[in-house]
Amino acid sequence: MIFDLIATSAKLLVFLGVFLGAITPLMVWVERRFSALIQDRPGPNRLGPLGLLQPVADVLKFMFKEDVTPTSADRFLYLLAPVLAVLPALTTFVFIPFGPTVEVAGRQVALVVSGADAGVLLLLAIASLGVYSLVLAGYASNNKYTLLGGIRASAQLISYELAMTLAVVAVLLPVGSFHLGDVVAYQQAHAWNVLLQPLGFFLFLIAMFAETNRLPFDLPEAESELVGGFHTEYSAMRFAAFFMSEYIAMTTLSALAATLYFGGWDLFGYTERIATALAGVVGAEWFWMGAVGMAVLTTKAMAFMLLFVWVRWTFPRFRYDQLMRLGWKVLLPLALANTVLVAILILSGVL
Amino acid sequence: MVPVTWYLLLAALLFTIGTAGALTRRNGITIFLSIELMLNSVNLTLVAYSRLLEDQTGQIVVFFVLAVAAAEAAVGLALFIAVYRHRRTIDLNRINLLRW
Amino acid sequence: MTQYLWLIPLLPFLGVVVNAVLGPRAPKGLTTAVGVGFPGLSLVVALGALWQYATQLHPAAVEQVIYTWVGGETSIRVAFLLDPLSAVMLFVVTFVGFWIHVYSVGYMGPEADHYSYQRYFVYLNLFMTSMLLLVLGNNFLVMFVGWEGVGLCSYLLIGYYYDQDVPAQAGRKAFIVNRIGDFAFLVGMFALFAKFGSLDYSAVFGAISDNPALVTGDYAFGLSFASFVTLCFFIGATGKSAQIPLYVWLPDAMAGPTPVSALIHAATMVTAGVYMVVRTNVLYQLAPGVSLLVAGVGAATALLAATIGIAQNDIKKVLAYSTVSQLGYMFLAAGLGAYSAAIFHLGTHAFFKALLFLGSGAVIHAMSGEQDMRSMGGLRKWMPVTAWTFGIAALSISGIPFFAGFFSKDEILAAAATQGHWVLWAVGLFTAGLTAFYMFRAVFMTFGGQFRGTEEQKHHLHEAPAVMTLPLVVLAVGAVGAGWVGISKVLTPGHDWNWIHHWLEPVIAQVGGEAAHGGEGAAEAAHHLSLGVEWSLIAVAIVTAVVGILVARSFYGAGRGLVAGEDVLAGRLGGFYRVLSHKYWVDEIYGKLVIKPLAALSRGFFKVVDGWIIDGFLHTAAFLAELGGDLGRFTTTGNARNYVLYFFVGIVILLGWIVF
Amino acid sequence: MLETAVFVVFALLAVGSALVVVLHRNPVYSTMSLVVTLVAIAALFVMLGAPFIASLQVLIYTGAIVVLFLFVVMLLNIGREEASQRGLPQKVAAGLGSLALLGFLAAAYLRLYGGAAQAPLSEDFVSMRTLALELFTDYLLTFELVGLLLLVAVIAATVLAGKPKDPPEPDGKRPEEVA
Repeated sequence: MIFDLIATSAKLLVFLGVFLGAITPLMVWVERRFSALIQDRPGPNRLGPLGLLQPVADVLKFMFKEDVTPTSADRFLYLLAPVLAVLPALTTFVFIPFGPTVEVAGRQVALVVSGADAGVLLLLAIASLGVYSLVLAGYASNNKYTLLGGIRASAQLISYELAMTLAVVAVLLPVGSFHLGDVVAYQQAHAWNVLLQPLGFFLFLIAMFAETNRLPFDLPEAESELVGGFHTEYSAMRFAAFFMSEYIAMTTLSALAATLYFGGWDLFGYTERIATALAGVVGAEWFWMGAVGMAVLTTKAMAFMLLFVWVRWTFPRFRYDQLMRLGWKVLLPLALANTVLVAILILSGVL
Repeated sequence: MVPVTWYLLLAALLFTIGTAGALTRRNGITIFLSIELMLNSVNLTLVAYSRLLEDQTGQIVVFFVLAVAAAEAAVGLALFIAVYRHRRTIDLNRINLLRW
Repeated sequence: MTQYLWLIPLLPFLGVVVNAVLGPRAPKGLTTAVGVGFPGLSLVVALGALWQYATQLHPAAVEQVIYTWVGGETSIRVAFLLDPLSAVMLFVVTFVGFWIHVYSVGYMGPEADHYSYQRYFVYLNLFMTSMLLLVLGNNFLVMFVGWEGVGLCSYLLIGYYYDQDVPAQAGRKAFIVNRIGDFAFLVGMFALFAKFGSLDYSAVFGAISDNPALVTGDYAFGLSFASFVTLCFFIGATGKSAQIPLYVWLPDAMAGPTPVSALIHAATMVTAGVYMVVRTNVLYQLAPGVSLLVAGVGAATALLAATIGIAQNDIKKVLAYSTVSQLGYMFLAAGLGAYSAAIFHLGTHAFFKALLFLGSGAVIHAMSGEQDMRSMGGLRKWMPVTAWTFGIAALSISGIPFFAGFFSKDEILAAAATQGHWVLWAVGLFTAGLTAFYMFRAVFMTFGGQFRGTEEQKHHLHEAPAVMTLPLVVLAVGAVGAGWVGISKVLTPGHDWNWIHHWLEPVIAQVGGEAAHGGEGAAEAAHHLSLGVEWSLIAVAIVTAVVGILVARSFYGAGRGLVAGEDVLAGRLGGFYRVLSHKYWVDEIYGKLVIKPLAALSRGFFKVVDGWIIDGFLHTAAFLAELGGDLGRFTTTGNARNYVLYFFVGIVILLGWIVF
Repeated sequence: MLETAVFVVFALLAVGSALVVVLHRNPVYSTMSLVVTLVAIAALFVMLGAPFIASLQVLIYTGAIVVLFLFVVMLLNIGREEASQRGLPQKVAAGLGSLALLGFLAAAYLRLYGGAAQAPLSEDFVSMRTLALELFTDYLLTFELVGLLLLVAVIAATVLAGKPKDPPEPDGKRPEEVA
């Protein structure tokens, strides 16, 4: 009981530390530098080496800015929205494993925060709650741009959730379990799902962009049309909350993508070997297992982040109707076809 | 170990609240929400029973209830939109042409 | 071909369907082709089947089950039966029917607009179908279906000119009068079914022949079962075959087109009653009382109709009453147990009576619609074929030797005489004389002497087209030859050329010792009368006929200077003529005694039962409903929440009731 | 003990938010609190050994259906429902009826399962595998039918909410004047 509590909280801390403490700020930096690179300009390079401390400055800036609440806004909901934004973002990654089951002080410990039976399902479920923050923010601000942004957000997120969920289902079919750990194990045994289900991966990728309101799907916050979209009225930490939650969501989804399609923490079986090797030098095996696994996972996730940024600064924005048409008339049928295809392959013994 | 009866009672309470809302409110959406509430209390009852009888059939029924609820929500809301287009209101006291 | 038996009724029905589907827009030629072609095919099939059947050494009855109507051990099947009796009927119906179809093309062609032309053939084909069902059915139910079918067609065709009042009325009369008979028929059928649990001829008659006691026991109203059933059937027969008291519809039925009168009201349908009686002869043989009644009614009808016939001036009416009287003959025969004779006469009659009608049709055609013989005359000059064929038919019906009618009529009289029913014999004889008289009255009035019609009628006079004369000739041949299949033994000492008699023997098997008479019995008895007596009887019959003809000639013969619109007979008979020409006022009497009271009764029912009681209930109910609505509508506020509330309260109450 | 506490917490959460759903005049608040209720009930599902149903509840209900509600609320921009004394008898009858219903149900339950002791959760009962097996064998037809129903619903919704060929000119009247 107590041990489990400790273990769980430890794993939680690791995740929070890595994702919140390291990746998200890093991402902000990467986004700026990379975009600068693409646009052939230096980008932030003063603060710290290569401007690495820029995120810190940003955070400070957010902290000390004035926190404005529109008078006509619906105060309660206005305050609630950012919180709702952060919560799902922070909770979803607990289902993502960052290592195999290891032995700690004679106990078996799975290197995943939550071993819930319905793993991925719950992940998707909680992620789907993210939409409320946007909608509420849009509504509570009592501003036509924000409202439009909110409406767009709700429509968009629901539409692309379908494609995404179906893609995930297609992955889970051959695995036969909702545990992402089993998904990783399956890929260890066979091959990365990106090879087994390229179409599924493609769908998931697109849906991922849409779910995180990233270009080319950032219509809820299309500055050229809706000023700032749903968070037009927000400022200071509240805005930061939206800002962060977006990046956290990105990281989580990237990690999820890596886990579903790129073997997660596994590196063609080298993860364990490296870990044992290191354990041979110093420290406990379970520690290294976790560390290396996390490293591999984050590396893969980072790759996705770069993709995010790259795409953002490369592609133009969709028109709203195009977005809807793509979601309902292209992705959804494709996702269904993909699922059926996978099912057939399984029945025919190929997968 | 919480006795299942509590769940049942809770469900009954929620159902009652839902009914009261559906019967008293005038805003179509709110009434709809109350109905959803009733549906959920029923779900809770079903799951509680499946727990009590150690039979997963109850859960399966809930599964179907969810699907049906989705369909019902889609059609119902579409209806509200259609009504709103014509009457510029979804206040049930104002949508009362169905009478002698 | 016997295996194609089912095709025989089906083909005309196809004609019905095709013509009905093609509708009046189809070209006239096509309608004709279909309407005549299918009965033609049916005739071909029938002849084929008959040939194969007749040429067998020992013809075994062919039964063919189409499908099972009512399952179970008391099964009723739609099945066809080809045995000697139905064979004869089949031949008559298909053969005469076909030629009358041919004739119709010429007769209906000019006068009918295309719609009614097509309608006519649909009806006529439908009649063929029903009639064939009637004669071919192997059980009483199928027979009844045909029975009702022909009734319907008869109604439709009598009321063919439905836009005129008289035909419509006549049609209704025929239909309603027939209902009475049909009702009795039904009762008889139910009785049979109740007793034997089957309606198949084979089953019923088989059971009876095995154990006659089964039906001779007392059954109801002091009648034996056999008597009861046969009585019912006979009442049915009187309806269909126009016997006293239900003959009144047939004369009126002449309102239909003449070919219809020929086919339905002379040759085939009206003989259905006779067919039925003969078909059930097994029962009749066991019900001597009823048989005697049949004979009596037959004789009476024959006499009555003949007497009326002599005073009719409408050529078709004459033929109609002659038909009634001839049918009387058949029943007389059947009643006397000379079933083969009855069928024999039925066959010959079908030929010469159809021929007569068709001839009259040709005449009416030539006279452009005129039917009153008093304004005809001398038509022989213009339409020889018609005249000759008509004459042949007349000779045949009058019973002049070597013509068909002679042999069949002689059989009947012989049957009467041999059984010592001298009264019946006398009546038959007298009727024969009357027949000869009125037939030749018609012949002379129509074809002899000078033309008494108007000038422009005279101008129009013409021989009928070939399509009409051909059937006349064909039937004329039949009217002569049809008799030769049944030459009485008496005429050919030492030989027995009475083919029809032996042909029918299997159907008219002897039942029970108590039923002494029967076709066979008649022949047996004939030998008990000395040959001399036999010959003298025949001679007497011939003389009677000749006398009748001569009398007719003396009244209406050439150079008697007949005047249009007058009947010399009127002067001679005086008051009695009026009685006859008014048909003994039978219709009026019926009107007074039956129709008036019935109408009054129904009017009463309409007023009291329908108007007060039934409508009262209805109105009360309606009022209550309205009241409820008036009160209840206040609950429909139009506010959905209120409705839900009612619903909810109901649920709560129910729940409370369940829980506590 | 802990379980009881958890139950009480979620139960209170559910009831409280349900009351908000029914009582709050602003449909947005009602919708949001419905979300809370649904999540709380989902948690109760987990406690009852139905994790699958629980996640479905969150995924479908809160994730899709209620979002749809919110979407419509915003689309139609429905304001607060103004208080009115109309239909007071309706309110009274509804209240009494509801209370009666609650009473009946409570009585029935207590009478039936007052002292019913249930067995501890069995692994097999909780497992999704058995559930899925049952769902796709015994209830396959029902499953398919529900799918069909959803399809029909989608079509119906698009037809109903879709823009009419010639949009009826919204009469300038204010809702008060209509009807």
